[in-house]
Amino acid sequence: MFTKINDMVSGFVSILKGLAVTGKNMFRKPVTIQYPFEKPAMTARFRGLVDLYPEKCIACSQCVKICPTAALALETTTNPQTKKRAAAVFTYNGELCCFCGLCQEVCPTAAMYMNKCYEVAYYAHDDLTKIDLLKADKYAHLAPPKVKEQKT
Amino acid sequence: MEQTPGWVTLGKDALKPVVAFLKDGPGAFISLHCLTGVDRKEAVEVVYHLYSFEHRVMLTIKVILPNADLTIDSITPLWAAADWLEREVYDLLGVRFAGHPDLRRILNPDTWTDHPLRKDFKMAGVVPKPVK
Amino acid sequence: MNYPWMALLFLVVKGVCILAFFAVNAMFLIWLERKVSAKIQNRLGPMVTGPHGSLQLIADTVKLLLKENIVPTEADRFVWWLAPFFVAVPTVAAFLCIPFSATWIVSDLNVGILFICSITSLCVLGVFMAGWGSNNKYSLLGGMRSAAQIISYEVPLLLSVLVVIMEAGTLSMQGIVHAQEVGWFFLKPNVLVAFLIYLISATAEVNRVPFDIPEAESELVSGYHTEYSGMKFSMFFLAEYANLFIISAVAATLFLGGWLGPWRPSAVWFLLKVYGIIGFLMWVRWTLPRVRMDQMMAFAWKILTPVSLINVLVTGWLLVIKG
Amino acid sequence: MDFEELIINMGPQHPSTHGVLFLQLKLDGEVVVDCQPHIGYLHRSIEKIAENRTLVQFVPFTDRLDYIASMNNNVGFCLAAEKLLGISAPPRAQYLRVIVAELNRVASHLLAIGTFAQDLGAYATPLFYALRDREKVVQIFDQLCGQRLTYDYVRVGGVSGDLPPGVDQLIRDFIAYERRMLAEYHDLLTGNVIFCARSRNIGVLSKEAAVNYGVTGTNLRASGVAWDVRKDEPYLVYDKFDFKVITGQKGDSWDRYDVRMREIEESLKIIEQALGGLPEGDPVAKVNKVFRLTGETYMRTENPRGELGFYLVGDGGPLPYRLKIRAPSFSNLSVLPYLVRGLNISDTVCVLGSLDIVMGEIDR
Repeated sequence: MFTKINDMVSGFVSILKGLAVTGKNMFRKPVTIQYPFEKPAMTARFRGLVDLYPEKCIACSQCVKICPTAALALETTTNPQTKKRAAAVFTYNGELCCFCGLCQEVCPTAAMYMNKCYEVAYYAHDDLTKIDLLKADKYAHLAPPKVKEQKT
Repeated sequence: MEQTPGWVTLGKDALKPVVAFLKDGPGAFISLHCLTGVDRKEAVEVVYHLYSFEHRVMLTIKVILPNADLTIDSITPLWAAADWLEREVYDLLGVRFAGHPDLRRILNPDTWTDHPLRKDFKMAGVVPKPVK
Repeated sequence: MNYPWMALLFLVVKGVCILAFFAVNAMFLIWLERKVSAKIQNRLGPMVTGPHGSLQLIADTVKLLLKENIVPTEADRFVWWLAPFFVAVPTVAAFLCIPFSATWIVSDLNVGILFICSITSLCVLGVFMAGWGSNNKYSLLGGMRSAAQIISYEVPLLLSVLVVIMEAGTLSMQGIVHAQEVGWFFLKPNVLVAFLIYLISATAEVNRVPFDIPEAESELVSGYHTEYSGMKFSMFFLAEYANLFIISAVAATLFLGGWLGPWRPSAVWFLLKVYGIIGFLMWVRWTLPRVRMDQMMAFAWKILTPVSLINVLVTGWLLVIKG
Repeated sequence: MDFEELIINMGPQHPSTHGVLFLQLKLDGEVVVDCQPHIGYLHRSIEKIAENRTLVQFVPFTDRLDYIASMNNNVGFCLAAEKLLGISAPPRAQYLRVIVAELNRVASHLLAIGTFAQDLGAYATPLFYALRDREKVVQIFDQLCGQRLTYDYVRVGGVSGDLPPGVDQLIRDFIAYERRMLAEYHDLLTGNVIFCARSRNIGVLSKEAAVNYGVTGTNLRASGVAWDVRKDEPYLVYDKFDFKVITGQKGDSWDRYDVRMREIEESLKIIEQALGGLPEGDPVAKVNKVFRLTGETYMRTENPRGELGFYLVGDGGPLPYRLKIRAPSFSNLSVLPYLVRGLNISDTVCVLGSLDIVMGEIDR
């Protein structure tokens, strides 16, 4: 480890240098936050859980096709008068979802989007695997996160 | 610099002497960059990517093995890098490398019996439908 | 008045005080270490239980006490059960001779420093028993490393203490403090060298970074106490921090004038010095990487031991000159 | 007396095996006689998954290969796909890809340095500093693409979103900040006597052995081979930037650490130049395009861990017929038994840390 006297001296100095670095850092502001009491703001593009504006959805099932993990399942009905398709059952499997954001990009009417929820916890397994996207209050029990203001 | 557009197909007996020449000869293909296999249903292609630092050339060599006889000479004596890569090809595609010092499965458990990258491998679980 | 009765009562009270101090001090040090490490690493550290997490130690203690005591099936039961006591009991015993102030000392033995040095060396027995008894390969390696380490660092440690004993002319802890009334020992250059050697070898003695080889988390998982849980683990843990206090207290007494200070109460001075040294050791711990086993042994035998031998020689020569 | 070798099972759960690596060490005392790595604990058969996904759908899976450097994987896969399809991304997208790839390289190298120091027993402090600095990169990525680990930012034919306003300033701030911080790392680790004693001359990998074992990336350069795909076979717009190829002298653990440290500086330089020369235009690619894959291609890119190669074979349909991922860590790990024979346990951990492997990529 030490072979010469000047090695010893330079070694000692290098240790002091290291101590100076950690000593300096002792007086810096902590970079962590007290998480469950203080929550970071989510960025504008943050991809949380998949969410849907049911009224905008035209049931084109593009999102279902592009989903890499088959997390979305859609059953459609056609209105006999107007010949318009509409979503009858639209379920989202939060367990399979890989949060890639392809579904929101592919949606032609911006009906599908990803909300800012990141604290995803459910009591029952089925609640997470079969989220009904057509229901308005599907994420009501999850705390609404803060969103960072986008600088312009 | 453009990499080589095509590839060379070799017979399985010719492979070992040819790559040995490529490695030690004037080509100086000293790096075995990649070794893999492709299941072509009736045959398995074993693909070698050799690289020459001196000439800045990537050479692709293919050896086509019919399903009936999936054995080929191991090139582990030439490149230590081939050791794990050949084990992987054996594990995933079932190609046997004659002369490999330790031909065991590498990614799958030793008790596994199938070769998952074969096209006839039956997959269980969720497979999303491909786009039409 | 029945004097023998009173003496016994005093002894019990003192014992209880020492035990209480043993536990409270260890808990405080654990909290301090967590806070110091958090500060150094730009973190917050424990914050939830009590103001700035000051009650965290109580929560931790309760948790450790309530944890299941898991005994490995293949363990050498007798040795395994005994090991934590072999580590903890000598540590408590070493508190007997530590002078907190001119009057606050359980027993001012006339061989005080010798007593402390010898009884803390017993800990290695417990560590090795733990390593052996766990019947775990990591523990065994940890135990063996610990034995080798402590035995080799004992030599420079005692040689550096010897310098102070020569200067003070006494083995009694209070005697050493009184000898420093004319000037703290570390102001003398030869004792300063001894002080540095003492700090280094004492750090090795209590298995702290950069000499935490027996525990070596990244190599040996946890070393000798890998298999321990609950109360038994907490005994190792308490002993570790109590040992840290003892080496700092000895350093403060031998080199920094013990409880001597410009004004009273003297126990405050003593504790200030001790916690100062502890703080420095913590700072070092969270800065330096760990040395390797063979490097550490080479450092002990090739550098520290010869230097401290020469130091003893020089000290003797200086004392002879002074007459 | 009867002597026996001690077999120790290091992993799959062990503090310093970087994930779920299982090393079977045969010890004589503390000296490693033989080391047998067992991998595959994280095997998800990503190559098989690729055969059932379109190119766009597969990009999120590349995030899960080398999860420390997802951006680089994204870039590598998209370049392979573009090469096969014969298309190229708009210039602005190319610059953005360089910026994100280099930012992620900085983040990855920081983490490598931090974990290496942690393996050497520097209790968490360098690791926390590395994480603190990496966090800044992660926050930039969070603003850029909305995720912190699995970005899915780069798309075949472009990227998923343009630089949001304010982010270019964040990146510039980060460059200035990181340059200040690098000096601290040097003080804390590079010259530290214990750090040097632990890592110098440990696990020396000669040039010849490195090439023979297929070792690439920083580990190859540390052995003295001046080979960097960014420089020697430039992809994207790397030929427009001025940067050095860093090499080491001996190929020991310390050299591998040092090459990473100096590469961070080079990466910062590249980011600075790329930000300065960012061209105008729309870099965003449509995701719902269907590509027909024909022929085959092999594309390699310089990842933080080495050369990541994608061998992509098409059969005329939208799905790849075969995708082979040439993972750099896979080859880098295969050299471990050769390196650690004759060293002791502490050095094994040191060598493993200096090789900087990620199990997600090895097991795929």
